[in-house]
Amino acid sequence: MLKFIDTVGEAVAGIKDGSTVMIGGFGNAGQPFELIDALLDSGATDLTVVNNNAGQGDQGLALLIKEGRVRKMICSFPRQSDSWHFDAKYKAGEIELELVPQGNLAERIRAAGAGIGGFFTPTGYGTMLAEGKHTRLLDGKWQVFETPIHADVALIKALKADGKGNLVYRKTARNFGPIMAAAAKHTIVQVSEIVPTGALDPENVVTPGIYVNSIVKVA
Amino acid sequence: MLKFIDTVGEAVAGIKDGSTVMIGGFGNAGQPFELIDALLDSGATDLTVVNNNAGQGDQGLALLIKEGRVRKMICSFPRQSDSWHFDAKYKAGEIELELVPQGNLAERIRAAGAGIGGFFTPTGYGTMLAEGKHTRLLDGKWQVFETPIHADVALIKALKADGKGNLVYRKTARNFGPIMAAAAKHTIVQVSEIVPTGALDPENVVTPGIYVNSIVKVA
Amino acid sequence: MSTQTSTKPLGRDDLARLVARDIAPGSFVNLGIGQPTLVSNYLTEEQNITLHTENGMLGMGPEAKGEEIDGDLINAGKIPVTELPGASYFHHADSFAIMRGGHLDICVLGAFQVSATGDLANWHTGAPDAIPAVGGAMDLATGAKDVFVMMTLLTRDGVSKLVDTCSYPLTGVGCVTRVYTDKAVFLIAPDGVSVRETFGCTFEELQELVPVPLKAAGAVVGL
Amino acid sequence: MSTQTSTKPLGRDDLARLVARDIAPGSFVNLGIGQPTLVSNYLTEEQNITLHTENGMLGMGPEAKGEEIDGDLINAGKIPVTELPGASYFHHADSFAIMRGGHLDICVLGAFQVSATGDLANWHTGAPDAIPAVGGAMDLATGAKDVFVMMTLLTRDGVSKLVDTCSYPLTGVGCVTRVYTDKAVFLIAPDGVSVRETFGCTFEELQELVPVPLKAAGAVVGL
Repeated sequence: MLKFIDTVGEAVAGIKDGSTVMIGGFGNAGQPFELIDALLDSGATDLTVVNNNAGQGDQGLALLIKEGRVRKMICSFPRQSDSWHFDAKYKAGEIELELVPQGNLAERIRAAGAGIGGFFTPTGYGTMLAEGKHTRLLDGKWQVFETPIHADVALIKALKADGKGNLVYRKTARNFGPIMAAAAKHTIVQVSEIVPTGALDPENVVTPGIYVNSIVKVA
Repeated sequence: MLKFIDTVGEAVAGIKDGSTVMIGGFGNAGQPFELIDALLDSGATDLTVVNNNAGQGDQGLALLIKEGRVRKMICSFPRQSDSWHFDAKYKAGEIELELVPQGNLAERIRAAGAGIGGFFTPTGYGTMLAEGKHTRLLDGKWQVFETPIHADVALIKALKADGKGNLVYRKTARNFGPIMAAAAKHTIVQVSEIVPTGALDPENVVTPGIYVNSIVKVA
Repeated sequence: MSTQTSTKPLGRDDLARLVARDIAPGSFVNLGIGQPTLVSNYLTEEQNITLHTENGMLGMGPEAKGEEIDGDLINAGKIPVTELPGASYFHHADSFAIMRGGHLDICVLGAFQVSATGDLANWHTGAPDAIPAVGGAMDLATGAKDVFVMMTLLTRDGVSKLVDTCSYPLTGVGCVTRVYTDKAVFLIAPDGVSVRETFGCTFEELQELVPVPLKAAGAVVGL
Repeated sequence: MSTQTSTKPLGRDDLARLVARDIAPGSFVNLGIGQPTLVSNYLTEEQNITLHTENGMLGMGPEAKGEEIDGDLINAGKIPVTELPGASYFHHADSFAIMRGGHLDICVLGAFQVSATGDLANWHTGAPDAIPAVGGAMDLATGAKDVFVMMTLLTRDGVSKLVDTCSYPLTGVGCVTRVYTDKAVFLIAPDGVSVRETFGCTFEELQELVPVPLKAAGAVVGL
């Protein structure tokens, strides 16, 4: 049942130690900084985090990693010029990494939301990221079997929500939001604006409210 | 390369005998009647047609079937109160039927457009529509292996196109249009209106122009 | 303990009213073609139920009448419908992802037969000359969190449609969680079939009609 | 027949100009991070090229400057960019479906090594202490209709990066169709590697540098 929640602290209060948490965003675009800060404050730890990256600079996901709350990262591109907190943890052997090609990451998240038990893709065939995986010749191409990535919770950022929880996003900040909302058991969304039900054109809704559990407006 | 074409006749002129043709629409909503009529006039035959249904009444796809142009239907729901042309051909053994659960039909079309070589789904497990198919226990459920449905051509109906071929649809007439546009080698779209490039909000484009080859305006 | 909550068997509308009452507030629901469609007539505004139609819409409103009729706005039964505030449209793969991904709380379907273990047969009579048509039935049966069936308990020949093993071709395996019939409401669980309430018959009379061992669950009202 | 079309090796900008000229009008193109990004500077309006960025956009414009900068509008290299008329936004799975479904005409990527059979190595040095990061490289390599590589022909130590077999970890198998380097343009086909043109060296001088048997394709200009 959809809830509108007053503070980011209340919104993330139910996230348990050991959870798998999907966090939207590609770099800083679409990253739900306020929800991540609240998750940090909540003390939840031993998390598996799914995000395209592994944090930038000294904010958001990077801080969650710095503080040792993340046991494992599932991502496509951890190493960046400003990923020093991840780099340090990784080199110290204090964080586990599952490196996934970005398209497989997106498709595996999509599969979880869509009830697909697994799929074959040519991406990664013949590379070290497909080692040990089942392969099969399909449509004339060697393909690799990949499985869905499910999550307990998704933290995402959208532009607007209406009273039914329908969401619209802004430009390339959309990125992983819609597929993560569908893949998690519980989806928490921070938005810039809550509009009355009926104010979003039904043709333009990107994430239908069925995928949304908690909404919090962030100034 | 995107082309704006003056008549539906020219738009379908390149469709060869023996082609696999996806036709948008669910019932009559979103069915591109004018393109189908032009396909009928073109004389193309021995077609495999992918559509949710197998024609209604005495128009559109029903006529294509009546005239014996369709060798095989791939669909989820051929039998309707007004599917008399399909019914007659089927009972006479003059048309082949591949019956696919509607969600598998949609997902198999989506897979073709997305480069997925096959996927597992719980839908149909233990039923006669999964007989002979590979099954596997995944995510705690028995699942059936399904393969993509590719097409040579897609005929779809949209509301508006801009100069880049970006499309928007109208209400439940959207249905199979976006996934068929992506699954076919050549996508032909009939629209009610062509608007200047820049007139569609980039946030609200449903089918990006990359999936569109030919556009024809229908009065 | 008596299971009987009505002195007469329920009519189609009374049964639809009962199903509607049992749907939890805020649920996302898909109503199958035919008898299940009646349920929408009895959903209240306070329940805040969102209806899904598999041809690409959430927030479907009542059947369209007169000038409301729009050929581009139909439901899965191809009947013209209306749009409620807060509706959304999406393409077929996204629509079935909602169903197949387990996001619908309840779907309500008709049936030819339901087995004691929740197998559903509702798409094909198995007659060799029948033209088969499955539509979204298998996706709904497999995908929804709860699958409610609405049917008459007996065929016109007086044979129970709640059976030990389905003789008609299956739609889904072990998917039905509840069966609403004119004579009783059945709950299907891993430990067997229990009877929530009976209409116009006693538990013992019901057991006489049904070739499946039944337990009395007691007359619980609501979910 | 001479393959030499320039008296000097090409600089990065000249090479980018050459790649840009070779892209067919109306193409949909993804330009990788780094040197390939330079190609966008030389695309002409008449070419009507649509740029894709894998973080969810078609119709990407030039890098944003000053007040144009918007944190919600970035490219795959996380650089602020602009939006052209006719652009569209979509989520990550839809964006990668464009790449993986074979809808992009060309992607242009940098490389550590390319093999004689078109294997690409561009994501990992293989150093045991390196933190690996792959991003969308494998999807681009596998999905685009044509994969163009831009790189210097030789490493700083003077070793050819066009090799018989890649020693670095692979990004994709048999995916590269064309290699643009400072010294030559190579075409990779099932029957081997041919040289379209050379810059500042003769075909024979080029063959001395490269441990792969080369054929002269002749100085064809354009595609």
